[in-house]
Amino acid sequence: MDKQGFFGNWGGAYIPEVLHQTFQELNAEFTKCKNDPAFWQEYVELMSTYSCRPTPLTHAENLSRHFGGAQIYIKREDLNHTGAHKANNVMGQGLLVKRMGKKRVIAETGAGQHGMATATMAAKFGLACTIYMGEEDVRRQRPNVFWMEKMGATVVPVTDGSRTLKDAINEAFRDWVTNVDETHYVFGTVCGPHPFPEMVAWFQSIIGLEAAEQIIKYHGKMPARIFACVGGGSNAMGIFKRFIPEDNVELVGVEAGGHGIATGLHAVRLSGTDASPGVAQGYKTMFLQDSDGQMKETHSVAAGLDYVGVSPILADLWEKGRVRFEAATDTEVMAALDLTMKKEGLIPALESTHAFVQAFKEAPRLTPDDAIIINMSGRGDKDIFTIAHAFNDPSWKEFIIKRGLEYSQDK
Amino acid sequence: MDKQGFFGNWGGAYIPEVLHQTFQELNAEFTKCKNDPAFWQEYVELMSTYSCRPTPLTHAENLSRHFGGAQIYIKREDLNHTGAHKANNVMGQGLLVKRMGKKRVIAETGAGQHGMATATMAAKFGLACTIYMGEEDVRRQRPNVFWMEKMGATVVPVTDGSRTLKDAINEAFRDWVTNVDETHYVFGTVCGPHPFPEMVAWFQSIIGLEAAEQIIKYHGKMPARIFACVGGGSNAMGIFKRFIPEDNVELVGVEAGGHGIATGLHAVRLSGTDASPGVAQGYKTMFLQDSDGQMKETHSVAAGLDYVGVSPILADLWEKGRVRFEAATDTEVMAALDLTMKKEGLIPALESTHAFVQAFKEAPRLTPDDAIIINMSGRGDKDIFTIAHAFNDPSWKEFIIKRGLEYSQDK
Amino acid sequence: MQLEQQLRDRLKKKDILLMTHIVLGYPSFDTNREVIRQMVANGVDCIEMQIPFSEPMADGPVIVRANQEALRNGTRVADCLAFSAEMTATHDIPFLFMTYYNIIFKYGEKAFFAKAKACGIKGFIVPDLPPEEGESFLQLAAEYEIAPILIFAPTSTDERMRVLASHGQGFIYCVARRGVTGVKSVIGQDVVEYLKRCRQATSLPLAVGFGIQDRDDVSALIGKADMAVIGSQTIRLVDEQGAGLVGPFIAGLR
Amino acid sequence: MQLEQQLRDRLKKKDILLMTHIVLGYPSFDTNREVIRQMVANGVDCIEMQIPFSEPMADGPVIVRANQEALRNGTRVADCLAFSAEMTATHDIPFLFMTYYNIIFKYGEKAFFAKAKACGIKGFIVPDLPPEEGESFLQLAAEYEIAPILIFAPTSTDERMRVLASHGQGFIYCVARRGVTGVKSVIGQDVVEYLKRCRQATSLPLAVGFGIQDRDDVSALIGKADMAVIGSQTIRLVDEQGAGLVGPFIAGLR
Ligand SMILES: Cc1ncc(COP(=O)(O)O)c(C=O)c1O
Ligand SMILES: Cc1ncc(COP(=O)(O)O)c(C=O)c1O
Repeated sequence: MDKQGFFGNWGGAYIPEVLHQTFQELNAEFTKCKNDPAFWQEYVELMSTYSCRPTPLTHAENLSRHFGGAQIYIKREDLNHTGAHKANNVMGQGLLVKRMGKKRVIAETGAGQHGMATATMAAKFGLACTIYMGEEDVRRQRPNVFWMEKMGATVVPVTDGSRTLKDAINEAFRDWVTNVDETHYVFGTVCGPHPFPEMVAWFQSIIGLEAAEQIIKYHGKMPARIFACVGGGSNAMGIFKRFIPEDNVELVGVEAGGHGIATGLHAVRLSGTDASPGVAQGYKTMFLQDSDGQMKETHSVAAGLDYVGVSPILADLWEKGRVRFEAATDTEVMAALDLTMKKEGLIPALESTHAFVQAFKEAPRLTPDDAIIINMSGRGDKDIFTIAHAFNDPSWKEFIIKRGLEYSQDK
Repeated sequence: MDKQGFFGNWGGAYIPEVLHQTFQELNAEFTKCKNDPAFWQEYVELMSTYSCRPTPLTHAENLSRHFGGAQIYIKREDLNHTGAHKANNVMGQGLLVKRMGKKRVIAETGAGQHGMATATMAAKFGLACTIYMGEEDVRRQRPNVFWMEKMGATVVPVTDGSRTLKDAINEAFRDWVTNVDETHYVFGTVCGPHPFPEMVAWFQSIIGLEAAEQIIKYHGKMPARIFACVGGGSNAMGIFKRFIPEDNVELVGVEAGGHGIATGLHAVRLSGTDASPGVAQGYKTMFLQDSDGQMKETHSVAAGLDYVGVSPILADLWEKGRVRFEAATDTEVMAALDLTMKKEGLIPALESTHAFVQAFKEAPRLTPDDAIIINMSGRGDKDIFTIAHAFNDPSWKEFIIKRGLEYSQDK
Repeated sequence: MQLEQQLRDRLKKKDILLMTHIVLGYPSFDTNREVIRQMVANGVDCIEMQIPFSEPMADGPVIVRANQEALRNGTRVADCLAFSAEMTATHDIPFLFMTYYNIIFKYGEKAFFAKAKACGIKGFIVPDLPPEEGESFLQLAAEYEIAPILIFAPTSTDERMRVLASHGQGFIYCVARRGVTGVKSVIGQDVVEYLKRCRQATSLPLAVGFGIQDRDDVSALIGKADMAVIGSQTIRLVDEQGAGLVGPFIAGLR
Repeated sequence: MQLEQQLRDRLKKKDILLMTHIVLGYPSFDTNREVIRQMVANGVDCIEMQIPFSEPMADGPVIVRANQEALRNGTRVADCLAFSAEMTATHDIPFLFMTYYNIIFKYGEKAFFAKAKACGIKGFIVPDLPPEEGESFLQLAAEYEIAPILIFAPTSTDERMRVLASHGQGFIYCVARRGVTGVKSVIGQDVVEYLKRCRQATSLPLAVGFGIQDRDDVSALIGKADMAVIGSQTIRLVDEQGAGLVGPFIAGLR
């Protein structure tokens, strides 16, 4: 029996039989690409002409001064086309789809970022595109839905289950088993059945490859620590991968603490004790589930972190002690966002801000000779509805009320 | 008498006496910077670590194929930090402000992009910041206001005159004459009194410098034509400047045709016959004014093009026949935006889309051996309220109505 | 061999067998009890009882909703096990568990097999557990003599079918088409060809499921397969017209 | 020399002169007429009449609004010229035009000077026209003997003041502080020092404006300047209490 696709105890490909053949083909194509330097070069070329890779590594001088400890560097995945690291994975899979000759892509999306990125890639590559998005997330991220539709994608609100990311994944799988011949499922994070975790990590590893060169150039040596938020784990794996063999670089994944671990309203898989090993959505990892194995509802102010599972690769690195996991609460996130906007003129996505929270906690305990890198996985201006809401901004509310009234009267 | 600051018949510095001294200092400092290669290097370094310069030049293969004429290349200023070319000018002036030791910046803003960029720069450089924005534009671009405030800037809605960009400029000047000692006015476009046109053009010229290298690399020769939208003219001058000595490169500026030139509801200064020479806002150019010299109201779906004046440098290049001017109507803009999203997965700002309209008209008449460059001055996702509105999107409206009701009930 | 033998015995008397599907705890165990009673009374040969799971990835809307409702009603795995013991004690037909792998994994594979055995369960259908990931599962199945029902899909190659068949017992569940449960399948020439391929790949009985909804569907399968699987359709029936009509519906299928 | 001489003649009888400001067409020419009548009757020495402009960049809120309203009421440049001819014919004090450069530029500089001359206007105040940009303007001013009133600001260096003075005629308009019209200025030590610098830079009479609002302000300027300029304050007065109170207000300033 082929035990491929496992990272330690985690991973695998727990897929319905109807997908077996397509996974065979996907594995074969991916393996070919992985072993073909020309493919990686084509990928880098695409990312540097269509998106803006290499993304900068910004020295956050004000924040560094403010905390008086480590030099804080920020890896600017927010400057990618479509506003987040999701573009890396999606464009990479797009190239794969072209090679496999498929004509249609589907994707799940939580925050809407992966959906946006996939719809964008589909437009660019001339593919039909359907995006599954939990109804709850459609509500939270309406602007992204608008753009996806404008880009020609069909957005399907998923009304099953908790109506968030995991349910969108289930629904995407249902589409896939139905339309398997023509369709590729562009999985959005380093989760799901093999080869997705490995493939997504590979495409995202461009982040860390660049960051390693950049930090050496600017700081003269490897960073002491790297912080990344962890939803599925793709931006974290993206920046961590290159540094895993660097023993002195501490890798810190930050999960969504939501209302606080004690409240149960969170998405803490690896930094708490609420999760346990399980198999769902095609792979084995630590899931937030009850004693029967039923998945729990999760909570985060950041839709993109609001997920029950976590990358099997990260579960393995966690188990082996190579990556440390922490959690940031919604409240801490809003405070760190505020500080980052005011001090550096940067608007991290709510997801990304989780990494900032933990970095801010640890920076003061390091010295100015140490560098830390925060992966700013995306930009926050997509989150205007969530952020303005979370800040309880009165003029925003007034603006929306007024617009709403205008639209009601038009009817 | 010193006739500095004139471009042919246009330009000058028609400023209140109270500003004389500060302009002397500004001119002196700017001249020093201009002649100091280290300053430009510092600027390029800043833009490549904080924003993401060089921005890519994207080959729009689908659009090229669609129109079957010239190879269409798109200069991706949308990938700048804060989402538009405005960042170039603002960060450059920020460096100047640091050198002059001023502690506060002010700016006018139309679309909100320049305000966003200035608020961002102020946060990064630790400066106090006040942004003047026409009340009408505040209404159109609320999300930008929210972010500017979050970045620590004070946004002042201007209720005078037509409550758009020109009135915001007047109000900014009023602030400046009041607080001249500590304050620098970060002018947002290649207009206003000398040295602003020259200075802004200089900072923005980074666009064309990059584009020239890139087009040679990808296309092997100079482009046949370059298209840029023209509000004040900064993104146009930015991409044009490098190509002015290249006789075979045709430069095309595209103005806001609004509801159509015949309707009078437009912002057509150089591509129509409605404008005449005048002096206002500190400089001499072609203004949309009545026979008494009173400025007219302008109209465009794109707030950033909705302006009565135009760069004196462009007025000169127009008069000399070096730059051709055209206009795009609101309706043409929405159609070109739709096509660009669907074909390339790019969302140009409404301002930028004007350049796409004209390029689309001309591309079919050129050959695949010709390249054209469209300057995509900014990204459109900031314009969600305007764009979703202009597309009359029903689910967007429903979403806003629902949100509005929720907020009303909270009260 | 137990399950396969039971089915073969029944096949001596009928030209095609019927397997039905229920979701445990939906809409209630009481209704499950009544529905099963009617099914058995009207000649159903085998029943797959789905232990509800929160992520029913391979199911269509009807069964997805049934899973969700069952869980919302508080259905626990322990309840399902107890109920299954009652059913196997009451009715003399083979009962299977259908569920997703996490239910078994989380319970503990070995413990689950032991418990299912004690409950009189004859086989397991686990749509998200391909043999590659089921090494210990298949071993325990052999040990506890509970048939692991493997699945053929129209996308399975001949070679793949042979691999699957080598691990399967009891019967092979042939998915009639690409897709999820609940959408009507048309038993056309392509399905016939597919079932021929299935037949060639294994000597195990062939059950055909996914979208078998009426008498026409069932009779179309006679001679091409051994068992027709009625899934979403009875759930729909109970939803819309109550448990009382299940008996006549089943009686009318053959 | 004409304007300067007129002022010097008046300065023989008064320790400080008063210049007032009105915006033409605001709230109406009829009100302008009445206000000017009262101003002259109560001893105002000179009146600057602002031709409204859509972009009054150097003005504060009161005058900005007056400019806008005047334009909204349909005030045209031709109306302002006609009205000014009427005023100079009616009242025996010097009248000036205050406006922004575009009004003159658009009319045609030469034509404007000729017309203003014909209307009996004695000087022009153009806040956005520094001498560097006013070459032809200054030449025409000399030609038509209309005094170009140049402006000193607290930010002007001594050297700059001398340059400005060399181009000015009639008097120098000393802006009391940084900022726009309409905000009260405190005539403190810094203003006194500033006016000393102004005095040293020119032999022309000095007018002080921007925020001179009451009798105290005016008397504080006696001996330090030659003329106090009352700008926004009378507009405010007319807005709030009508034209009737302008006379007593002016009378009470000295
Ligand atoms: C900006 C951003 N960061 C992070 C995430 C979390 O995903 P991952 O953990 O795979 O990076 C998302 C998911 O949508 C996202 O949009
Ligand atoms: C994206 C974008 N493009 C163009 C413009 C027009 O300005 P300019 O003509 O100075 O480039 C603006 C102004 O706000 C803008 O935001």
